[in-house]
Parts: sequence; C-alpha cells; structure tokens
Amino acid sequence: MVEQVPLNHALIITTLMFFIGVYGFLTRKNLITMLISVEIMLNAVNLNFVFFDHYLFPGKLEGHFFSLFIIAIAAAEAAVAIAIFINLYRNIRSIDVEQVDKMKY
Amino acid sequence: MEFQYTIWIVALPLLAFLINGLGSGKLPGKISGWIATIAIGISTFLSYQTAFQYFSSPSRDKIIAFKTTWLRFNDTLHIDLGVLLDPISVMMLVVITTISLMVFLYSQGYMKNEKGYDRYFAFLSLFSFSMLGLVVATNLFQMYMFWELVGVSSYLLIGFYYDKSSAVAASKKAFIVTRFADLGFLIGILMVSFYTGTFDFEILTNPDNLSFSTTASFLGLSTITWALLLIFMGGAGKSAMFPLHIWLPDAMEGPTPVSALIHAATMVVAGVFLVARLFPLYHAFAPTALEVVAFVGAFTTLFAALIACTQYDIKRVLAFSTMSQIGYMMLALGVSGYGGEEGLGYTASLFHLFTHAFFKALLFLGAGAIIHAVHSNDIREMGGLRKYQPITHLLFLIACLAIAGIPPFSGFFSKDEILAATFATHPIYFGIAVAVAGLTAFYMFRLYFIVFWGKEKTYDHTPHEAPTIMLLPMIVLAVGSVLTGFIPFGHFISSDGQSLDLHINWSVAITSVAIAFAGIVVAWKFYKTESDSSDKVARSFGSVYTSALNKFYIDEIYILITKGIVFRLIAQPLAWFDRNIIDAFMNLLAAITNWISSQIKEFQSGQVQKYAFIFISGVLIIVLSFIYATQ
Amino acid sequence: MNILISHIAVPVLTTLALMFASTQKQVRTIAAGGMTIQLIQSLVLLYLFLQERAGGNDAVVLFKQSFAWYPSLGISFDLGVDGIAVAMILLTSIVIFTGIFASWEVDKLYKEFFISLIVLAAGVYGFFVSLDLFVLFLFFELAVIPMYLLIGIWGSGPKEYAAMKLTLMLMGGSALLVVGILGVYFTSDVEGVRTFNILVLGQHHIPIEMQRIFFPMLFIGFGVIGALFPFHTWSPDGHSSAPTAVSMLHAGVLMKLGGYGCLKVAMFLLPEAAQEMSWIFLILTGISVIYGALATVVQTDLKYINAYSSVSHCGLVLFAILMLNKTASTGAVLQMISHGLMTALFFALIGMLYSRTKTRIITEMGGLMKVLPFLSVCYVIGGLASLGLPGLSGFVAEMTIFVGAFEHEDLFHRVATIVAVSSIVVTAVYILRVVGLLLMGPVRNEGYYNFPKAKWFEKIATVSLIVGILVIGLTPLWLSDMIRDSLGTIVDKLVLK
Amino acid sequence: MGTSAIIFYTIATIMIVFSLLAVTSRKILRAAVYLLFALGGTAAVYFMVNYFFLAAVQLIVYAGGIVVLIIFSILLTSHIEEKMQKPDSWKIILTSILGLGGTTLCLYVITNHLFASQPSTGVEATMTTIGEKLLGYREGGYVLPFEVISILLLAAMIGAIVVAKRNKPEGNG
Repeated sequence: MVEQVPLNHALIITTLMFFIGVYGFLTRKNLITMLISVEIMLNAVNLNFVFFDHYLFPGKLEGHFFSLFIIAIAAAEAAVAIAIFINLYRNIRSIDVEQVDKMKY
Repeated sequence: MEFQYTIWIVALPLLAFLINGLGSGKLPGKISGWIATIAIGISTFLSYQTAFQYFSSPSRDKIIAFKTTWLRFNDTLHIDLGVLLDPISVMMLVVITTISLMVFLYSQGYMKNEKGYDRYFAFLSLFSFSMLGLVVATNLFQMYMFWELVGVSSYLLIGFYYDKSSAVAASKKAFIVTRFADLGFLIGILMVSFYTGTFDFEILTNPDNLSFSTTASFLGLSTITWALLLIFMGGAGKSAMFPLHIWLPDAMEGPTPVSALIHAATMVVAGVFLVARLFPLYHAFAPTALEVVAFVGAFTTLFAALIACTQYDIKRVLAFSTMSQIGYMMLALGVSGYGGEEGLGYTASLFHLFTHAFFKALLFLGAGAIIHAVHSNDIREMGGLRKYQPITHLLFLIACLAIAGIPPFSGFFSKDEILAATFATHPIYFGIAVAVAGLTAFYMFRLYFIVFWGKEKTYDHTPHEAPTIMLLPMIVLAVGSVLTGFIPFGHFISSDGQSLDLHINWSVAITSVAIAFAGIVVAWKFYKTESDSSDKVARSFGSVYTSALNKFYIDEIYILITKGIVFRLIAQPLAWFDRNIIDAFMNLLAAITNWISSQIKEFQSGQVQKYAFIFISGVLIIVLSFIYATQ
Repeated sequence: MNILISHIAVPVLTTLALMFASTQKQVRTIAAGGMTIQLIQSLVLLYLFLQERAGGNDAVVLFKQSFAWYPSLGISFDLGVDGIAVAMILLTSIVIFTGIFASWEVDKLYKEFFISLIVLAAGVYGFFVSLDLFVLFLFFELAVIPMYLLIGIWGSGPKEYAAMKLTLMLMGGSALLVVGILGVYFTSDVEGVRTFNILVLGQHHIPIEMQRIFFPMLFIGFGVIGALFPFHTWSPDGHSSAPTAVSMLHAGVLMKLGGYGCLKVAMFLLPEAAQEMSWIFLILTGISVIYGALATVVQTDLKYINAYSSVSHCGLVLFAILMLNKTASTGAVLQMISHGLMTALFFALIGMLYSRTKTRIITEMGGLMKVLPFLSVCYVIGGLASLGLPGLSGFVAEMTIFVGAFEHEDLFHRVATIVAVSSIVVTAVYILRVVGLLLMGPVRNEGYYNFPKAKWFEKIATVSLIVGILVIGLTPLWLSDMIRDSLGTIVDKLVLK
Repeated sequence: MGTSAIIFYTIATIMIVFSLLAVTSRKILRAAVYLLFALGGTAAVYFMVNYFFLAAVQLIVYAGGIVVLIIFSILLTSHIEEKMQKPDSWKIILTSILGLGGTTLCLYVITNHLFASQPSTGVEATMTTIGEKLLGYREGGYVLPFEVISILLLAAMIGAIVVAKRNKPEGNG
C-alpha cells in the first residue's frame, strides 16, 4: 500500500473525515448525534496516527499503540457521555443540546 | 548681652496663657485673672526697664537681644525667632504692655460675672504674647507668624460670646477679611525673599546693602513695588484701611476691654508698624507704593470720619474713629521722606500711634464703663449720664479733648506734627487732614454731648459709677493722654535714627485748633440739648447722609462678592461640577464597563456548540497566522 | 532583630493574637497593646535613626537588610529607611494607635474589624520600609484591599457603592503602577541584570523616551491614591461611608502613600521625564488645591468637608513635589505628616460627634461648644492647624512649601505658587464656617445637654494627635532637617540635567 | 494503479460517504448505522496496513461496543421514527464555511509538505510484539499508560453507573 497510495492522499481522506465530524458536532442538536460526530473525529485522528506510523516510522508501532489507547479512552468517554445523556433525559426530558445551558454565566 | 531679659517680656504672657488655657475650668475662683495680670505686669516693668536702658544710650542701632533658628528652608532662608530692639519696637513694647496691663486690670472688674472668665484671660494673654512677639520680630516671617497669631486671638476674643450668632459672624468676618489681606502679605514676603534672599530686618531695612536682582516689571510697576504693595495690603487689612476695613466695626461684638486693647490701641496699628518697620525699603525702592499708602490713608481717614458722624452705636463710632486716626498715621507715613526734617511724617505717624493708644484705649474703657452701667450700646438710649458717672464723665472728656486735638492734650501735639508733615508736601492731603480734624472733634463731641448731657432717658436701673478696679486703669490712661504729648518724641524715634527736634508749626496748629473748636461748637449746638436741628441738617444732606449711615454700602458690596459671586457662582457650581461631571465621568466609566461586560456575557451562553465554534475558529485563525508568519 | 522587620512583625503578631481572642474586651486590649508597642518602637526607631545620623552615618538608607526572595527575577525583600520613611512610619504609628482608640466601641464583628485594620497598617508599614519596587507594590495592595472590607462591612450610608468605587479607582491606579514598575524594571537593565531595588535602579539611566511613557503612569498611579484631580472622587464617597478609624487611617496615612510614591519612585527613578512633564501635573495639582478648597466651602456633611479639604491639602503635597527642589519637597513631606495628623484628628472627632448627634450635617447642629467643650476645643485646634496657624503643624508645612515653590526660577512656577497660596484664604473660610455653624451659636437642641462627656479613650485618641500637631508646630527644625537630609539623593537627581 | 490502491480508494470513498451521511441523516438510528459503516471502513484500512490487532479492537470496541451503546441510548431517549429537525440554515452555512475553511487550510498544508516516506521494514504487529510492548516497562514499553487506562476505564465504569443511576431520595423515582 505504501508504494501505491501516497501519504498525502491518505491524509486528505482523514482531513475530510475530521471536518465532517466537526460539521456534525456543530450542527447537530441531538446530543447522541453529536457523540457520533465526535466518534468520527476520533476515528479520523486514529487513522492519522496509523498512517504516520506506517509511512514515516515503520516498525516502531507508536501510532499503533496510540490508536489503541485512544480507542480505549473513546470507549470510556462514550460510556460516561451516554450515562450523562440518560441522566439528562431523565431530568429535562430532552437531550437537545440547546436546552442544556444551565451553566451559563 | 544686656538685653537678654527681654525675652521674658514676650514669654510671660505665653506662660499665663498656658496656665489659664490648660487649667481652664479647674482654677479656683478668679485666680486666672491675677495670673494673667501679674504676668503682664512683670512684662510691663521689664518693658519700661528696656525702654529706659535703650533710650538712655545715644545709639539707636538695632540690637538683637535673642535669636534662635526655628525652621530652615534652605541655606539662606530660615525663620528665626528672636527679639529685635530698636526705637520703634521698644516704643511698641511700652505701648502694648501699658495698655495691656490697664485692660487686664479693667477686665477684672468688667468681666467679673461673665462665664468663661479663665478663657477670657487665656485669650487675652495669648493676644498680648502674640502682639509682643510681633513687634520684636527679627524678620519678616516671624512677624508674619505672630501676625497670624494676633489674628487668631482677635478672632477668639471677638467670638468670645460664642453662643451669640452676631458675635460668631463678626469673628468670622474679621478673620477672613484679615486673612485675605494676609494673603497679600505672604505673597509679598515670598516676593521680597525671592529677590533679596533674606527675611531679616537687619538686612532689609538697610537699603544700602540691598540690590534687587531683577528689573522685571508687571503692569508698569516694578516687582519690588508690587511686593511692597502686597505687604501693605496685609498691613491695610490689620489696620482696617479702606477697602479692607469692614471687619472692624463688626469686631465691636467682642467684650469692650478687648475692643480697647485689640481694636483700638494695639493690633490695628500693626499695619502702621509694619510699614514703619519696612519704611527704608519703601522709601528706597518703591516710592509709588508709599504714594499708595498715603492715598489709602487719606481716603480712609476722611471716609471713616464721615461715617463716624452718623453712627449710633457708641462702640462703632469709636471704631470708625479708630480707622480715621489710623488713616492719619498711614497718611503721615506715606508722605514722609527719609532722614532729617524730611522724615517728619515718619516720626509724626509713630508719635500719633503712641498718643492715640492712650486716649483711644481710654475712650473704649470709658465706653465700657458706660455700657456696663446702661446695658446698651445705643447712644440714643443714653443721656445725662454725667450725674451718675462723674468720674467717667471727666475721663471721657479728657480723652475727647485729646482726640480732638485741643492743646495741651497729647492728641494736639501728634496731630499737629502730622498736619505739618502733610502741609510741607501735599496741600491736598493737608486739606483733607484738616477737614478730618474738624470732623473728629464734631463726632467725638456729638458722642460726648449725647451721652453725658442730653435728655435723661429712663433706665431699667439707675446707672452707677464703675468700680475702682475699672476706674483706676482709666485714670492712668487719662494721665497718659494728658502728658504723653510733652514727650520729646523726635529724640527717640526718627526715620534715620538721628535725633529730630519737633517744634510746633503755629500756623498749622492754629488752623487745626480753630477747626476743632468749630467742630465742638457745632456738636454742642446740635446735641447739648435734644433738638431736631441735627436731624434737619442730616436730612439736608440727603443721600450722602443715608449712605454714610449705611457705611457707604461697602458691607453690601462685600456680601455681594462673597455670598453672591464666590459662594453662589463659583463654589456651588464647582461642587456641582465635581459631583455631576467629574464624579459622573468616573461613574460613567464604571457604567460602560458594566455595559460591556453585560454584552460580552452573551458569549457565555451555555451553548456548547457556540463555544466549540469559537474555539475551532480560533484555532484556525492561529494556525493561519502561524502559516502566514513562517512564510 | 532588625527594628524594621519588627515593625512589620508586630502588626502581624497582633493579628495572630487577635484570632485567638474572643470577648470584645480581649480584642481591644490586644489591639491597643500591640499598637502601643508599635508606637513605642517607632519612637525608638526615630531615636536610633537620629543617633545614627548624629554619629555621622550618612548612608542613603539606614538599617538596611536584604532577603533574597526570587533571585532569578531580581526580586528581593530589601528593607531600609531614610528620614522621610522614618517620619512616615511615626505618623502611621500615631494614627493607627489613635485609630484603635477611636474605634473602641465597634461592636459589630469587632474581631474581624480590628484584624482588617491592623492588616491594613501592616501593609502601610511594609510599604514604607521596602526598598524593592515589587515588594513595595505588594504591600501597597495589602494596604488597599482590606479597605474594601472595612468600608463594605462596617461602613455607613451607601457603603457598598463607596467601597466598590474606592477600591476600583485605587485598583485602576494600581494597574498603571504595575505597568510603570515593570516598565522601569525592563528598561533599566545593566548588562542583563535586572533588579527591583529602588536604590540600584536610581543609579541606572533610563532612556528618556521610556521615561516619557512610564512617568505619567507612575505619577498618576500614585496620584490616584493621593487624590490627584480629576481622580479624587473616590475620596468624598469613600471617606464619608467609611467607619471612623478607617477614614482616619485612609486619609491620614493611605493617601500619603501616593505622595510618598510619587516622590520616591516616580520622581526619583524618572527624573528627566519629571522635569519635562512637571508642568502638566503642576496644573492638575494646582487645580486640586483651589478646586478642593472651593468645593469644600459649600459642603454640609462633615465628612465631605474633610474629604474635600483633604483633596486640597494632598494636592498641595503633589504640587510641592513637582516643584523639584529640596525646600518644596521637604514641605511636601511635612505637609503629608501634618495633614495626616490633622485629618485623623478631624475624622476621629467627627466620629465622636456623630456617635452623639447621629447626624453629620452641619446645618442640623449648633452650639456644641457649650455641651461638648473638650471635643469642640479639639476641633477648633484641628481647624486652626488646618488653616495654617503658626505654632501648629499646618503652618510649618505650608510655609515650607510656599517658600520652596517660590524659589523656583521659572515664572510659571511662581505664578502657580501664588494661585496655590490663595487657597489659605478659602481654607480659612470653610474652617470658620464649620466652626461657626457646628460649635458656636446657640445650642440647637435641648437633648444636647444629655450628651455624655468625652470618654477616656476618646481623650487618648484626640490628645495624642494634638500632641503630634503641637510638637511639629512648635519645634519643626529637627523634623524638617531630618527630611531635608534625606531628600538630597532624590532632588539632586532632579536638578542636575 | 495497483489493486491495493483501488481497494483503498474504494474504502476511503465509503468512509467519507458514510461519515457524511452519519452527520446529516435526519433519522437518528440511521445515523448510528452509518457510523457503524464508517467505523468498519476504518477497520478495513487497518487491515490493509497489516495492523490486525488494531483492526480487531476497532471492530470489537467501536462497532461492537460503542455503536451498540449508542443505539441503546437512542432507543432509551428518542423516538426512532421521528425525523429530527433540520438545523438552522445560518448554522449550516457558518459551520460549512468553517469546515471548508479548515479543510482547505489542512489540505493546503498537507499538499505543500513533502513527506519522506520510509519503506516498510517488515516488522509486523504480531500479537507477541504487541504483548511485549504493551506490558514492557523498559524503553518502548507501554505498561504505564496501559495501567493508567485500566484505571480510567474502571473509573469511567463506576462514574457512568453513578451518573446514570436514578437518584432515589428526591425526584419522582
């Protein structure tokens, strides 16, 4: 693959994916869909790690492990986030992000 | 130093002040009066001793009897406290201590039943101390210090009856008007010291040693002339010269002995003393200033005499008469030259100061005795008092004759010298002076006839003769009023320290005595018996009479300026400006901050997406700027 | 132990001791005891200082001590005093001592009150003994902050507003100060070594372009607390709302930090700019003097009267400093001390009168001389000192300023002096107005006859202040010479171009 | 263009498309499913670079864990039939501008930078190497982050339980 696909192209893909995630995070109103967007962004970052590892520092596996840890943390994050959502839903009967502004000023 | 004891002349009254002041209310009985009187008595004795010792030597040099540095400003300027003895200061010592002693004694009777007896004597001692310190000052600044102290003690004494609103207002007025004049004095001192580098009288009164480092001028007058004019302003304020005279009539709110001591014999002549002290300086560097002195003196003497003819308050008549007499002294100083016969005005002025102190103090004390008996100040409520107060009547008559300038009473001699001095130099001033001599005789005898002759009024209780302790000082002063004219004054005091023979200029003397008699006769005609002839004459003068009665509305003009302009048009708008512009501006700043923060508070909306949006935009902008920067 | 350190230590220890006190009696005994010790050791300091000087020690500052604090930034805790600082420390000791007695009857949160008050005093002491700009600024803030609490909690009237306004305006000044101090710090390094030490900085030369930027910052920064026109408006509001002792301490001492700072920091470190720009500030301070005095004339609240007259008097301090010569600067320091004592006396008396009459409006009172002779006489003495009666401290200070200012070669300065001199008339007007309305005249209210006479602690407070005023007024020479000697280093820099 | 390139670009297209769908779909459950596809695509890329373990983890944790979690929570909190509101158009416009701007910026950087690709050394990410590295405490070992993440996961688990638990005393429960 290294020989056939230049790193630039791979990075273009991840960039696109990342900003798609950003777009989703900023436009979606439902908290769960926002979480989905976050996962997409994380994924893009993971891919980036892997690509850099694979293309530029083969054999070191640093990107590999980083991705691994990110996945683990993402799992934790998702779990906590969803716990919060459920609690929130229980309290205000909605998981609309625009209604969650209790902490302003 | 043989004169070192002179420091006690000044220090003893201070001691009395401290004892009476700190022990106020705790001292038993009337002891405070005796403490003060004994202190001033010793001072008086020492003053006579000094005078005897000083004048018995032929030299008229300035002697520094005592000197200590009190405050240093820089290498050349420093305030010393000390005792300077020269003819005029020794003469003043004698005058002040004598009059003070008499007044202290008199007060023991006069104030016997007043509350605040201790306080009264404390203040009176403070005044004596300040006045003595003033006349023996070795430098301008010491003089200024005591000048202020004199002003304060005058303030305290005028306001002695502090629960009487009119007394409070009068004391305030006196202090503020003189303070305003002192402002001129202070600026004058600063200017003089700036150009000469010294405050010291020894240097300042020796014009040969002085050179003014500037030729700068302002409004056509040299700066030194301005400086001396400003100093004269201080003197004019204390001496109640027009137009700074308005405080003096009101100052009569104080106890009568105070008026006698402060507002007749001693403090009010401080201005004359000041000009006399700096006379060499005036004469050598600022003849223009001296002309102003003469003009102000002449104007005041006439002006005050006219008002005095119309007043009904016994003390106010005397107050205006004081102004008029001090105007005489100023006039004499203003027309005087330096040295020899030229310096006649100088000698005459101080001679008149000397004699005036005695007969004016006597007049006031007499007035005090009358007021004490009648319980009123208004001469319309008096009449026929010669039956009840024969001794006072006699003494008052002596004083009236003295002030009217009838020979052989002392006023005749000194007034004659003043007239002679003006006659030689300024015919117009001479005319004024002679006219005022007539007016003086008229208004004094108007007073005399109304009070002691005239129709008897109904009194609440029979007027009584004053007690001995009050009569005694009056008798002493009366003796002074008769005899002091025969002192060969020119031998002791003259402008250049050389002995000057005073002789009576007969043509002048005859004129003035004739005029004085005319005044007395007119007064006798009008007031000997109650008649309406005086009213008719007064009415024929019409508006002149009314305006003189109202003191030419000077007070009203002052009130307009102070209350109307300074208070209402400057101070109040300023205070308003401070609250509503300056402070409002500060509050506006605060309000703007508040407004801005309430605006940007919106950023803190709680909307996660907004935060993220801004965050990401920020990141992008930073990245962009980095890229831009590294290219 | 170094006597300067103990000057900071005693208030701190007193504060600590106060924390363990419980009853009101204990609290005020501890506070009074601590501040009495402080007063005594200030007198000892004065004695030691004069001894040293008499012994020929002519170092710029005495009792020097230095503790490295943050060496890599050049911050160290440097202590040392010259004659000016000694005089100011003595003033502070007297004022805080009397302040304790003047607030003897505070019964709301008394413990906290005294703690804040003494912390404030500790800040002031630290300010005066510090030679290091950074530490100096630290203590400055330490003195300013408790003010907010003291006014906000124990004040009267619109106290929150006043506390906020005062603190914010002073903080605004502090902001300028920080910039100015850092500016001096960064522009004056020699061979890469930076220091905050004033004496060392004083030997460096700061480029004139930099001076032009930082001088106004430092001067205005200190000027705000010195009530420089037009940054004085915190003073009337703040003082009128503050409790007695706080007004005393604030007007008596804290406002002096401004003049002291202007002289020893702004003028000393940035002399060329000071010379160039003095005329601007001269106009402002000249306005302060006259304007403050005139605005006082129409006030009716006693505290406002005193606050505005403080603006006028403190304006004179800055005015004198800007005259750039020794005599005027000596006068400025004298005026700081004299005004400190006078205004503390006034505020103390106002507090005492207020506790009886329950009003501060002079038109609603009258005839107090008859019912409260002791306090009234004290008030009159304070008033006479304020209007510059010889024999009291005000005269000495004002005359030194006027003579010094008039020494100036430049005509403009002399004309400005004449303008400033005329304030003495206005001062007389407002002082006599107050005395006339408040103390004299007939007794306004029958109830006045039931007023309690002056209590012992009130007498201690007023008498100690009056003694201070009298001592300076009667024998000014030692004080003025002590200050003059210390001004040499500062003024020489200003005069030499 | 070789086979792997073709495969890669295909997978890439799939990922992009499903990502887009995941963030724009107005039915929430569908969005979750699209996410699943995008994640699956990622796993495929991992396979392509021979990181089998990572690919497996990706499938298990993401596709198997997180997506299921998301779907459950959707079922708990939303009506799946309901179409979500369209976001405000100004929001879309602004965000698009931001997104496009960011993309352009990144792409500008990426395309202008020349990456020095290294040839593959043939070190495989075998289970042995991974295990040794993950538990190695010498240089190149990841035992510390491994342990820290273990604790994090534990904490997250407990936290999630606490947060999601019904609070008994007050409220309506």
